[in-house]
Amino acid sequence: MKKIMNKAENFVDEMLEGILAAHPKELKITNDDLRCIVSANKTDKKVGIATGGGSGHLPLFLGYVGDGMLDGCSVGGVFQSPSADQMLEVTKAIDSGAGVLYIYGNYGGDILNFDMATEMAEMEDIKVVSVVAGEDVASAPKGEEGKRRGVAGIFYAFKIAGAKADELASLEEVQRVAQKAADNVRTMGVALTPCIVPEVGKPSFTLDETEMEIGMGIHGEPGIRRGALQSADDIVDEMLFPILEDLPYVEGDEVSVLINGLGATPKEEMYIMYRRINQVLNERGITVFKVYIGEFATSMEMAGASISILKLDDELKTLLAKPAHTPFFEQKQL
Amino acid sequence: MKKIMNKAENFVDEMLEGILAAHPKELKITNDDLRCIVSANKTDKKVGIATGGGSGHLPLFLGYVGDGMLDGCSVGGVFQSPSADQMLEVTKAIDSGAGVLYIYGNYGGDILNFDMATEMAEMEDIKVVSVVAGEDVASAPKGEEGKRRGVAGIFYAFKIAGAKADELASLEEVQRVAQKAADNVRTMGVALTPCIVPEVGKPSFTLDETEMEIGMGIHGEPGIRRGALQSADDIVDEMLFPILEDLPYVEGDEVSVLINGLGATPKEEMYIMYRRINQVLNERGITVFKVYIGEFATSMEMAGASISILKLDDELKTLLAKPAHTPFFEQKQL
Amino acid sequence: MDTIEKKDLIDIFGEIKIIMANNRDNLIELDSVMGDGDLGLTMEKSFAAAAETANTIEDADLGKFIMKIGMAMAKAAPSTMGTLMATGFMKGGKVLAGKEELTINDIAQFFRAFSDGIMAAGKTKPGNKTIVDALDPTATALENAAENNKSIVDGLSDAYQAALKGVEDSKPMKAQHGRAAYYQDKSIGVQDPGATAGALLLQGFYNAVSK
Amino acid sequence: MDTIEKKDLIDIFGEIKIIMANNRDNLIELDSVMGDGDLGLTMEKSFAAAAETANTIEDADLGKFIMKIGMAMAKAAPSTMGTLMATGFMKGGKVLAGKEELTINDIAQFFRAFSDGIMAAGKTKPGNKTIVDALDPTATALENAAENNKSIVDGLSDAYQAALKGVEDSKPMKAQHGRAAYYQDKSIGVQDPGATAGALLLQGFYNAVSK
Ligand SMILES: Nc1ncnc2c1ncn2[C@@H]1O[C@H](COP(=O)(O)OP(=O)(O)O)[C@@H](O)[C@H]1O
Ligand SMILES: Nc1ncnc2c1ncn2[C@@H]1O[C@H](COP(=O)(O)OP(=O)(O)O)[C@@H](O)[C@H]1O
Ligand SMILES: [Mg+2]
Ligand SMILES: [Mg+2]
Ligand SMILES: [Mg+2]
Ligand SMILES: [Mg+2]
Repeated sequence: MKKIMNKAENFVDEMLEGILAAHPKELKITNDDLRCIVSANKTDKKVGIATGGGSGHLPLFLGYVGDGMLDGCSVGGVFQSPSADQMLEVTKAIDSGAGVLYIYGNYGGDILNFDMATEMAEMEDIKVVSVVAGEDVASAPKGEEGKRRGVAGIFYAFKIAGAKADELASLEEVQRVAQKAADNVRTMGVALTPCIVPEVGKPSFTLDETEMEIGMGIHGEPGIRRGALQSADDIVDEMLFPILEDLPYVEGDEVSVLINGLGATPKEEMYIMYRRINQVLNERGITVFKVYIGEFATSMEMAGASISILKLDDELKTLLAKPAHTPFFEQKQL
Repeated sequence: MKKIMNKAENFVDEMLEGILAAHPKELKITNDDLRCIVSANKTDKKVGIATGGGSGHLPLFLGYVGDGMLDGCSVGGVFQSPSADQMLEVTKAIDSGAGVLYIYGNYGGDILNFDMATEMAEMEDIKVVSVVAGEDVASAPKGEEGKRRGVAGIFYAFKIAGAKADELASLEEVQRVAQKAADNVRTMGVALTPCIVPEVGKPSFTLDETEMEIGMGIHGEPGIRRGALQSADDIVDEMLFPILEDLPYVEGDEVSVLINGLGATPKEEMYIMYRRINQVLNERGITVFKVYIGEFATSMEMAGASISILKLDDELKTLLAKPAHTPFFEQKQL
Repeated sequence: MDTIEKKDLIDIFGEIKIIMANNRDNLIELDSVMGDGDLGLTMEKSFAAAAETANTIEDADLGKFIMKIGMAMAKAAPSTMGTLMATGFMKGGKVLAGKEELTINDIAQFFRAFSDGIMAAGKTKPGNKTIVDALDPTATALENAAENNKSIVDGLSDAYQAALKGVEDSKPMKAQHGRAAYYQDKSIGVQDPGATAGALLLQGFYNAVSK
Repeated sequence: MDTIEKKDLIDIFGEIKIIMANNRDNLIELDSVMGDGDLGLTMEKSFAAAAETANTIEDADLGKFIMKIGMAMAKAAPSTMGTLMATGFMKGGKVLAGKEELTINDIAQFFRAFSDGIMAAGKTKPGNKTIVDALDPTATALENAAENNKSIVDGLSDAYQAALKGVEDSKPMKAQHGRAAYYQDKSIGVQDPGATAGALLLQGFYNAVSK
C-alpha cells in the first residue's frame, strides 16, 4: 500500500484536520466533532442542505459544502457511513428554521443512519426531507431504479439544490428540484485498478495488468463485465450507449456531461474520452450545455472514470448555471 | 500500460480535440494547428501572455489559458517541447500590439525553441520578453538557481502575470511581476510510482512497492534520495525544510502554499500533508494567505506530490487575489 | 430465574461483548465474501460500547436503560449492522418502558419489537437474507415459550436454536439488501453475516441466563 | 570534386537521412541512459524532413536552400537536438548566402557557423559534453584543410575523424546541459548521444562526397 499518510487509523481525522487548516474561512466544525463539517457562512431563512457519507471519495462529500451548494456534511470512516448522531448535529447547526434537506447516496448504511437522524431531528422540531441519489445504470436494471447506487451524478443534485436554496425557496421546492436533478441523471463507470482502504491495507479485489471492469462501483462493487482493456472509444461506447438508452436521451435534448476521474486517471485520458462522447452526442442530435471534467467522486487511488449525463430543462439549466464557491469546487455564473 | 486511450500516437491530438470540444466558448486554435491553443477572448491593448511545453502535465500548460491568466499556449508531444514555429503562431495570434510575455519552464528543449520563437517574432515586429521559471530546490543547489527545473510553482507566475496584464500594465511591468513570482517560489516533490509515455509504452524508471524518491522531477528526472516510503509527516518535513531554508522563509513572512498532486495521488493524502505543513509554518511564525491543493502540474498517472511555497508581498498578494477563470482553473476574488 | 433484572441485563451485555469479540475474525471472514469485511470490527465495537454503557447508566427503568444502550451503539458503529442493532435495542427498549424486571412475556415482546424495528428501518421482511431471518423466528419462539409458560432459560434456549436455524434457512436465499445484493444470484448458498450476528446476540442472552 | 553543388547537397541529405535511420536504435539506446530516449526518433524525423525538403525546394542560392532545410527541420522535431541541428543549418546557411557552389573554404565556414550557432543557442561551449564537442573539432579540421588546400573529400574525411575523436574525448566530461546534467557525476564516462549524432552528420557528408 503506497499512500502518503501517517497511521492508517488516523487517515480520516488527519485529512479533516488538513482540510480545516487549509480552509478556515470557509469551513468549520460543530459539536466539537471533526467529522461534523459545516459552512462558515449561514444564511438566514435559507433551507439547509446536508449530505454525508463515507470518506475516501474527495471532493465527495464535504467538498461541496460552500456557497451555492451545501451547508453541512457528516463524515464517516473510509467507505463507512457517519452516525445518525453526527448527522443530527450537522442538521441542528445548519437549520435556520426553514428546514433541512438531506441529499445522499443510495447505500444501505447511509439510508439507515439518515432515516434515524430524520427521526431524531423531528424530535428536535426540525423539519427534514431527503433525496436519495441513485443513478448508476450498471447497478440495477431499468424498472429497478430504486436499487441503483449513487455515484458522481449526485454532484448535480447538490448543485441544483444549492442554487434553488439560495433563492430562499421553500423546503418542498428545494427538495423538488434536487429530486428532479437526481431523476434526470444517469451514470456508468469503468475501473482499471482497485484502491486500498487504509485500515485494511490491501485491495478488496484485483484486476490484471490488462483488465478493466465496466460498471464497477466506487467502493469496488461488482460491475457488469470484466475483460481486456479496450480502446478509449470502445470503453466510452460501452458506457455511454446504455446511459443514453436508459433515460432515454434523444434528439433535441440538451444535457450536461460530467466525466469523473476515480482518482488515478489523468485528465488527458478523460479528455480523450470526451472527444468520443462529443462525437456520439453530435451524431444523435443531443446538445451539450456544460461539460465538467475532473474528479467529483473518487475512490482514492483507483484508476478509472465514470460518465454522467444530466438531462436539462429550463429550470435545471438556470440553476446549474448559477455560481458556486466551495474549497473544492468553483464555478462562476455561466 | 493501463491507459484509457486509442492509438498511442494520437494521444496528444485526441486529447486536444476533446479539450476543444469541451470548452468551445473558452478556447480556440490558431493557424489551423490543434497544438496552437489561444483564448477565445482577446483584450485590446493587453500584453499577451503565452506559455508552452510538453503534454502530459494537465492542467499544465494549456489549462491556464483563460481570463485572468494566459492568452495562448503551444502544445508539444508528451514531455516534448512544441516547435518554435508553433510558438510563433500563438505569439502572432495573441499580440494586440502591447507585446508578448513568454513564461515557461527551465528545460533545454523549451528554452531553445522559445529563444528561436523570440527571434522569429522580432522579425515580425512583435516585442517578446521571457520569464523562465525554475524553482525545484531538489534539482540544483542554492547559488545555482539558474539550473533549477520549473515545476508546479510556475502556476504562481501565470496567475500573477495574468492579473497584472489585466490591468493593461506595460510588457515590462508584467514581466517584472512574473519574474518576482518566479523568484519567490520554491518547490520540492516526491514520487511514489513512475508514469508511462504513451508512445514508449513502459515506464522510464521503476520504484519498488515500498520505495519513494524525494526530489524527483515531473519527467522522472532523478531526485536526491530514494528510500523506503516514510510517514506523511516525515515526507513533508524532508521536502518542506529545504524549501524553507532555501529562500529563506522566516518568521513574519506571509506565503501561499500549493500542494500539487502528480496524478494518481488522491486529495485525501494531500490534505494529510497539508496538516503537517500547517503545523510547521505555525511553529515558525509564517502566515498562510491562501492554500491551493489539487493537481496543477502532473505527470499523467504518476503517484506523488510536490509542495510549493510563494513568499508574498503586498503587490503579489493583491495580484494573487484577483479572480481567474479558465476551463481548468477558477478562482473568485479572494 | 423467573424474571430478568437490571443486574442480569448487565451480565447479558457483558456476555454478548465477549462473544462478539471472540467471533470477530469469523464475522470479518463472512462479511468479506460479499461485503466489505467490517462486520467483525463493528460488532466488537458496538457491543463493547453497549457493555460499557450498561455498566455506567443509572436508570432503574429497564426500557430507558436499553434505549440508552441502543443510542450508545448507534454512535459507536454507524455501519448497517451497527445501526440496525442499535435500532433494535431502541425499539425493543421502548416497549419495556416503565418495567424494572422482565418476564418471559416481556422478553418476547422485546424481541418482536426488536425484529420489527429492524424490518422497518431496513425496509425489509423475512426471506431477504438479512439479520431478520434470524430474529423473526427468535421472536416467534419466544412468543410460543411465553404462551406455554416456559421459563426464561428454556425460552431463550428455544430462541437461540430458532436463530441458528434461521441462519441455516437463510443460506439458500438471494440477498436483496446492502452490498451482498450487488452479487445477485451469486449470493445464493452463502451464509449471511448479519443473520450470523443475530444468532450470536441470542447466544449471548442464552449463555448469560443459563450460567 | 572541387566544389559541392546543389545536386551534391541533395545527395548529402539523402545519405544523412539513411545513416540517421540506420542508427535510430543506437541513438535511442544512448539517449535512454541519461535522457528520455527520443534522440533516435527525432534525428530520423528531422533528417527525413531535411531530405524531403532538399528534394522539393527550388532555390539555386545554396545559402537559402540550406536555411530552408533548417526551418523545415525545426518544425519536424522540436526536441533539443532537433532544434539545435535546425539552428546549425540556419546559421550555417546564412554564411553561404548567394553561393551556388561551395568550396572547401565555404564548407569550413559553414561548419564554423553551424557549431557557433549551436553554442549560442545552447548557451554552451566545448567541454560541456554536448554535440559541440563533436562539431567544434570538425570546424577546426575543415579550417585546417582549407588552409592546406585539401580536397573536399579529404577535408571532410579529416572532419569526420575529428568528430569521431570529439565523441571519444567527450566521454570523460561531466554533462552540464539538458536531461543528462541532472545526473551530475554519474554522466562521467558515458558517451554523449548528441555528440554521437554530430559524428553521424559528418559521416553523412563524408560518405556522400566519397562515393
Ligand atoms: N436493509 C437491510 N435490512 C436488514 N438487514 C440488512 C439490510 N441490509 C443489510 N442487512 C444486513 O446487514 C449485514 C451486513 O452488515 P454490515 O457489514 O454492517 O453492512 P455494511 O458493511 O455494508 O454497512 C447483511 O449481512 C444483512 O444481514
Ligand atoms: N544547451 C545545449 N547546448 C548544446 N547541446 C546540448 C544542450 N543541451 C543538450 N545538448 C545535447 O543534446 C543532446 C540530447 O538531445 P535530445 O535527446 O534531443 O534532448 P531532449 O530529448 O532532452 O530534448 C545531448 O546529448 C547533448 O549533446
Ligand atoms: Mg460490512
Ligand atoms: Mg461496512
Ligand atoms: Mg532525448
Ligand atoms: Mg526529448
